[in-house]
Amino acid sequence: MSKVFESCAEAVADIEDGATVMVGGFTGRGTPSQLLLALREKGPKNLAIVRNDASGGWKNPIDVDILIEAGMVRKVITCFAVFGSPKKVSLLERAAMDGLVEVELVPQGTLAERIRAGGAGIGAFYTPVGVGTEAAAGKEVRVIGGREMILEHALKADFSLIKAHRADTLGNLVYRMSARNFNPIMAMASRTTIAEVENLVDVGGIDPDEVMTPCVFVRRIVPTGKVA
Amino acid sequence: MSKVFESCAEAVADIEDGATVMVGGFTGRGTPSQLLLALREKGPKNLAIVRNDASGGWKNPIDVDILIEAGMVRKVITCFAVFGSPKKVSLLERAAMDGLVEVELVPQGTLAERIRAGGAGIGAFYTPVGVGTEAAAGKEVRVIGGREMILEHALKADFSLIKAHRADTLGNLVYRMSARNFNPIMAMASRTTIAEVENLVDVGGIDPDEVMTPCVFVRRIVPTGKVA
Amino acid sequence: MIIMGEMMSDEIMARRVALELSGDCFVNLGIGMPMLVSNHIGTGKQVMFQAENGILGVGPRAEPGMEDKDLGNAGDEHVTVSAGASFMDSATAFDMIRGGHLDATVLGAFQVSEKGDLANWKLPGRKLGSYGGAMDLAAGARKVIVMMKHVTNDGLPRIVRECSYPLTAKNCVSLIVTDIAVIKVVDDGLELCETAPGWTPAQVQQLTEPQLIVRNVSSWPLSVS
Amino acid sequence: MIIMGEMMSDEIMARRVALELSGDCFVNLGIGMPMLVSNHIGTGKQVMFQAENGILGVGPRAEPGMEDKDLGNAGDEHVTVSAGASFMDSATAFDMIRGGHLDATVLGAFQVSEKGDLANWKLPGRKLGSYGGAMDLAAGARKVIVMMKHVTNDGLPRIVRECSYPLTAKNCVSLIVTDIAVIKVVDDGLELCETAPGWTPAQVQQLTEPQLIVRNVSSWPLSVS
Repeated sequence: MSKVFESCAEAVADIEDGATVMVGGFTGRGTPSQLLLALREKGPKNLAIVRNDASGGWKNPIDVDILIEAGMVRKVITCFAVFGSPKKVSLLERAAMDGLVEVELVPQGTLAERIRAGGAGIGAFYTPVGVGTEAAAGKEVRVIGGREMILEHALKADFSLIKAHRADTLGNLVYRMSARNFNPIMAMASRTTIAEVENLVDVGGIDPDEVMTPCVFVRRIVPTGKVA
Repeated sequence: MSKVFESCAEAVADIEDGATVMVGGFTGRGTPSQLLLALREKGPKNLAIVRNDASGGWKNPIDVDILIEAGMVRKVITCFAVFGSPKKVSLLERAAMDGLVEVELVPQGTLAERIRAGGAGIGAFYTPVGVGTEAAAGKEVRVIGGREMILEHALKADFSLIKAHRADTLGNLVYRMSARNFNPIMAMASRTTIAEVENLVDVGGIDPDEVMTPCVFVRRIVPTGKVA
Repeated sequence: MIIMGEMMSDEIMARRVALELSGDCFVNLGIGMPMLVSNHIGTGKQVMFQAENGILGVGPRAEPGMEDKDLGNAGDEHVTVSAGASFMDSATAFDMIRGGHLDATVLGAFQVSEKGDLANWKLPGRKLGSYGGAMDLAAGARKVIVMMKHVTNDGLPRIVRECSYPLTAKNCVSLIVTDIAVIKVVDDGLELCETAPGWTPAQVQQLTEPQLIVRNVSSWPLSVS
Repeated sequence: MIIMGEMMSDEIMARRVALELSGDCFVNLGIGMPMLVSNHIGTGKQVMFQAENGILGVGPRAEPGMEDKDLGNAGDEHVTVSAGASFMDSATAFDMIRGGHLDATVLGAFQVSEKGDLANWKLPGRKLGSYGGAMDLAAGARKVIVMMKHVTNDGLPRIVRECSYPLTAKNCVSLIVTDIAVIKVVDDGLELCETAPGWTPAQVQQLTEPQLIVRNVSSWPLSVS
């Protein structure tokens, strides 16, 4: 069974209403824009989105805010909900104020660690980040090694949409520069990981020491070329 | 201040009695044998050693058992305490039976995760591994996501002795094949990480995408060449 | 006991276990006897072997003279890698295991209980043992296959009502392949699925402590022996 | 207030903050104003900048036409990397931060309290804000330096007895560099260390809510302005 899909549309065809979807990338870098466009086209409702930045305030034109705008999202777990001038109200904040979208705000490192925990079979962990703030509201606090820490739980998803610079046909992935960011950990945390890739090579075309996401974590690959 | 040391002896000169020392490698691969020899020569007492395999039963001739043999070790946190034929008593087991060394046995993945947590500022975590076994003795059990998990705490150390294939003079490291193993996570978990390296290159000699241990985690480098 | 039939060799057991590894899958083979399984994967299968010391895509053992000092499996054997392999650190290797990303693991055992409890890391009465990666694999792999001799050197059953040896994990084993039988752990106990050539269900039962469920026993596939 | 003296420019504040970054160190600069600090590191210093989106060794901004689509900092600016840089995933970038491996971070702020509490992620009364990496940096970096204007656009003190804005972290700030003063968080409160050219301690106190400790105030080093 080949992992290589001809189109993004085919690759996202089974993402149904109510699915939880992680989306890699940070600002525009490493963002699977072509998969996002295909997902908007397919149009499932009531999605839960896990994504580092969801303010739509960065320079990249195609981001998760296109799903919010299309009314496909019921919940967003994110680190950036507003952006730029503090006076500016983002699409996400507007939707939250209107009661259309629920937002769970998570500190960035905690978000990364919760996703990693989900992929790594860790149920929960204690972190010092967020103690004494709104991020700790309702969470267990415990002193470990003389320091107050809060309990944070793993995050998992049904699908992860990620982007890689290079893939072989087995699904081994290599990222480039700062486009790596959340992609490797999200690849681990979902039942089905779909990677949009700029370059597809034959098996054996990636040095085993160079692989950043081993193929066991990847179910589907769509070669899209270098689309910004 | 250069991180490059001329000799292993200089690099380990401040490891004093009572220090906690992590030692990278698994079987002989990635094991910092030259640093271990230098440490035995220097001879501090009452060391606590963190090391995946401490049975001395593998093929590599120079391993942490040389420190146990020299009577320098009071505690070992490890995953392999005996090896080979179940009838065979290892040096470590003999020392433990004689009350000379305390042994804390940890499942291998839990050991890796505790070390990573130590380096990552995570205080503790819940894992399903070891539930209902001796490895769970005295530990908190909690049901998370419908599954019983036990609480495991982070491990940190004063020194990590690791081995890398390639380093630049800033301390960026690259490992080769299965010699990577515990080295990258131990590099993160100590106050002072000392790397024995086979090849030393100038700054800029390692592609930033290829770096496996960023230089912020490494304090000292000793070029030793390819000593088995 | 020798009148009962001949115990299958390790290689034959390995061949039988290999049949359980279907089409495309990711598998960790425990140190020791389970490592033999990699020699018996049929053509047309895309089985990728993981070694918990940080390899996905372990290949055959290295030919003499072709060993690479940095390339060995978790049992300290010089190996090769297959096409599409990758290396990773120990934390990531165990994320893969504990996170449920491996389809199966084949582990050796001292004892397996009728509830699928596994004991394989320590002999009773000994001060120390070695967990290795077994606790992680037993808790994390989607399917745990045990490959072991049916009885101890002293002829005592290894398949028992309750493990008397220290446990590796509770209720984790799916399938037991021994040198005389294939036994499945099912909801209501242990079901005898196959007997090795020359063995009857009754003979297998005699060397097994708990009562085996006998519904539809077939003979070990001929292609295996 | 304009009769009191002139507020220093962002670039001059950045130059003053840069003096705090000594010899060899690893530093994360927050999004916005703090990013200016990188332009003012003197020669002979080995300061390596981390960006929490996965870069250690951020260099100057990319020249126009030399931008690489895959290379940007956490503020979405096209940057370059310095020699000896490395890239990493977000989990590792935050291991570095939370694990205490960075010597310092420079963060912007809405408010800082006299106990060193920091508020910089959300405006009061707003439904949402953005944590970014600030909570992690405030909890994890060995030294937290705040760089901010001394008062709000409406002339209200940002250095307060208790933060009225939602907190980023308690008791985390070591040093505050504003456009009129340098203030250290000490055990018994806030110590005024330096005033900018044209400012007296009394004038700084007037724009500051808590009582400043005045022991040994010097003038902002001339090399800075």
